[in-house]
Amino acid sequence: MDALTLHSPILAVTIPLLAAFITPLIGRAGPRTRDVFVITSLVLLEIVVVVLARDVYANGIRIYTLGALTATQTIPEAYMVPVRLILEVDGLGVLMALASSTVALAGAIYSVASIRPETGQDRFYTLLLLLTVGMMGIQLTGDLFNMFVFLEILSISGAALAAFRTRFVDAVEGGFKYIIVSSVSALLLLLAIGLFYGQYNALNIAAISDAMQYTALDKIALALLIAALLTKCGAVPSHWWVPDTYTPAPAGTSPIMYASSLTCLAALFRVVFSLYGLKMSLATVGWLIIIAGVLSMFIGVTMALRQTDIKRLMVYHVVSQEGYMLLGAGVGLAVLGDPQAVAAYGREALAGGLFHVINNAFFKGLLLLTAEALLFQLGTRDLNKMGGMGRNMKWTCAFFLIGALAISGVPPFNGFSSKLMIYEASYQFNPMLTIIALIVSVMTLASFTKVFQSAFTGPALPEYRQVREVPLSMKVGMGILATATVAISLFPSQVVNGVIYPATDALLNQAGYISAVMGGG
Amino acid sequence: MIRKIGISVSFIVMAIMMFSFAVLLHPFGEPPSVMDDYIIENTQQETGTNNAVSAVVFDYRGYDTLGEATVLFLTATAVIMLFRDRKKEATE
Amino acid sequence: MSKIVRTTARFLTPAILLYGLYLIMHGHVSSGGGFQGGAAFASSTALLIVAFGSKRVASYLKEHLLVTISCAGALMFIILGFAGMGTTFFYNVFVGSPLFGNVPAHGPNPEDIWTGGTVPLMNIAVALNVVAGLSAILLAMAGASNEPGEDK
Amino acid sequence: MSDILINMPFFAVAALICVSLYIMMTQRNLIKVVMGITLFQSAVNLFLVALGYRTGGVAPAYTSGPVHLMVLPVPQAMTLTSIVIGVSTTALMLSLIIHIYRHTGSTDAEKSRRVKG
Repeated sequence: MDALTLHSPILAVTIPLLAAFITPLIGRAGPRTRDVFVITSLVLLEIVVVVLARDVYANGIRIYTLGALTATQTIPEAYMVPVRLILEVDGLGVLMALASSTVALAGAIYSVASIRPETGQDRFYTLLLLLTVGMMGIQLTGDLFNMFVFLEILSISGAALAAFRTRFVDAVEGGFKYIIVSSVSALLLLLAIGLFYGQYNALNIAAISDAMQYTALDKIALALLIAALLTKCGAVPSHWWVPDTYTPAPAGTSPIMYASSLTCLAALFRVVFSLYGLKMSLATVGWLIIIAGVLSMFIGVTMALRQTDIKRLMVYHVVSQEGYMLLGAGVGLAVLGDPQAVAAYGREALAGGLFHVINNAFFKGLLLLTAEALLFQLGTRDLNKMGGMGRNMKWTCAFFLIGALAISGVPPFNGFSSKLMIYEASYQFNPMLTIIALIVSVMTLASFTKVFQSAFTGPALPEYRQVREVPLSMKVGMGILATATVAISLFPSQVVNGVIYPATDALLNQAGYISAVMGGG
Repeated sequence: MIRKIGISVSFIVMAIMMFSFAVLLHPFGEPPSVMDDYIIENTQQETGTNNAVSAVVFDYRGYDTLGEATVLFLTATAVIMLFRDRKKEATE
Repeated sequence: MSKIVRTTARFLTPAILLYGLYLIMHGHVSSGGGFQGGAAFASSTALLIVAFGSKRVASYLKEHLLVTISCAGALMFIILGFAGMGTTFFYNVFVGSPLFGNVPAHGPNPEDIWTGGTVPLMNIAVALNVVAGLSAILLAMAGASNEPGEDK
Repeated sequence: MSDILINMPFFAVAALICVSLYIMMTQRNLIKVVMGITLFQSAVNLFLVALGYRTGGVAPAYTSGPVHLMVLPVPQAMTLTSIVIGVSTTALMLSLIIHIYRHTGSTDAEKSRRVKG
């Protein structure tokens, strides 16, 4: 194994980290140099993640023990538990890392032009890189305490970025809300980690899972973990912070912050499937997640229909789309104990949920960027004040159409493929769920039709007659995400078989996850 | 009203959970220690460090500490960023 | 602040700095370490801000200087991690080398400071990061909240 | 009964967490909410340190003196990390409150449009 492949799990975290430490210094050499440096480092990150992904898809779970004599020596010689910190990269981690590094690259390129009017750009790029570090760290780690540390990196950089435009009061308030919510949920997570440590004297996910007895303490820890991570990803009982935080977030960071929410969702999947898995009462937890999903779907979309602020409308769809992912995963979890049901529809439901996560990372990110492009050129997010931008901003209009058709589940776009998988699987589980999901889908389409009509069609309003298309870097940023969306739409079966099912199987195969660290499997 | 009920219910649930873990945990002063015994035993040979806490912080779990140092760096960056405009006014 | 506070601060600051230095340099042998020592170091900044006001302290501790030190500390830390890349990231390469390489005897031993491999170096790196980072936070917040209307 | 008395530190943790949750849920002043979160952080730190205590143990560092039973080192390292992270989040929260105060002239959540909720 060559050195790059061997060290790729840690390089995927340390490359953006190193770049973040250098950015304040290199910022003194001028904005142009700094932009090139930031984008180069994110391209390097993308390359490393692709190398890592190829290896994981070829050879299965990758283990990287930090500070040991060899990367695969998880347990010290003649001992029985892991002592050092271990990175464990499986299909799910790689899938999320691929999506989030692509989104981070697109967001950074988009920011080059969109952040130009602002001051404090060096700090902005440092925070953007650290947000990427937080996402990569959570996805690639195999250690619960390490997950907490990177969750805090993600939260603090996210809050600071949300409050970046300090001249607006809602930006500051959104950042404040986010940091309060994240620090409380991170503390709940830490409390759960303490409960595991007190019982099993371990911090590694696989080691805890191996020793898990599902005692009353583990049930308390499970409740704390689910509460913390559902809050962090903005599902319904605690969705109230999402619109306030994401709406004022500056241009290029909105899709990255959205990807960070999806990262927390992936961490939740990791906890319920790999950490607890077969050892817990599956039906109860599965139904809990399904109910959270259905509520998120429905409440998110009804709130979205009432909005006139274009970005706030799209952010409410964030909540609603997260409902689909939770629904898919919840159905998969509820039947996990029954191998026949898993083969019949459980695996497909979970795969649909994960596919929807990836699709959303791209098309939802694209939509958030188009909303920011309208704000950048028109100076307003109010739908009632827009009109006829389809002629002046052709590229933005086309990108918006791609994103809107995909999110509403119109065939042949990728949103349709993933929703179809969720519909089919949930129909076999409980037809009521499918009906609700279909209704929500129709409402989503209605809501985006409204946006399209008021923002893009009709004659251009007189005050916006001389509005031009957005600068090149913003078009490139949106173009990356649009290309990814279209590519997935064109080859859905290849994508599902190539990357989604490996991630699904990694989640379903709890014994494999444990034996990769503990050996003897 | 609904808000108040929700808050009280979640508070009561949390309080019950907190006090029940205090009852259920191992007796204070007798924790399981399979991982930590290894560290105490081997810190001197493996890391050359007399202080086991330093060995954990910088060697066994050094990656966490890298994250921790990053958090401080990040906060310094964030706080400077938040107060950037005022500073400009002052100097100009 | 009154003259008593300022005089006390003048006398206390060197003592705080010395104690912080001790905590940093002895972190791998006895209790202490980079974070603790760095925090003690930065507490002298807090004392100076209270005694002399944030403007005067800020004129000595320039923001770009603090940012540079903070970056340097963080970079030193991550580079020490990369130094172990011959085996794995964060491998303690300096154990057994001429640089802080002595290995203490098992059990009780005369507390040799030339031990620990990368640990004492990482202590210094973290201390740089913490001192500069905390001082920058303190100065930025004190400059913003203190003396309202002064710099408007 | 004696078991419960032995676990007194864990009860202190539980009581502290309940107090901090009560503060966070009822107070409208943003600075008081931050104080509640700080109290929560302290409670969790106390919990971690208490988890690692061994009866009669000393600090986990070898000295020139005789070797005693040592307490567990990992919770101390975790607490160190958690304290540093707590300081950082508190600093960021207070900075944001300064900004909210500048915009709205108040640190009351009722007066600030979006913060309540």
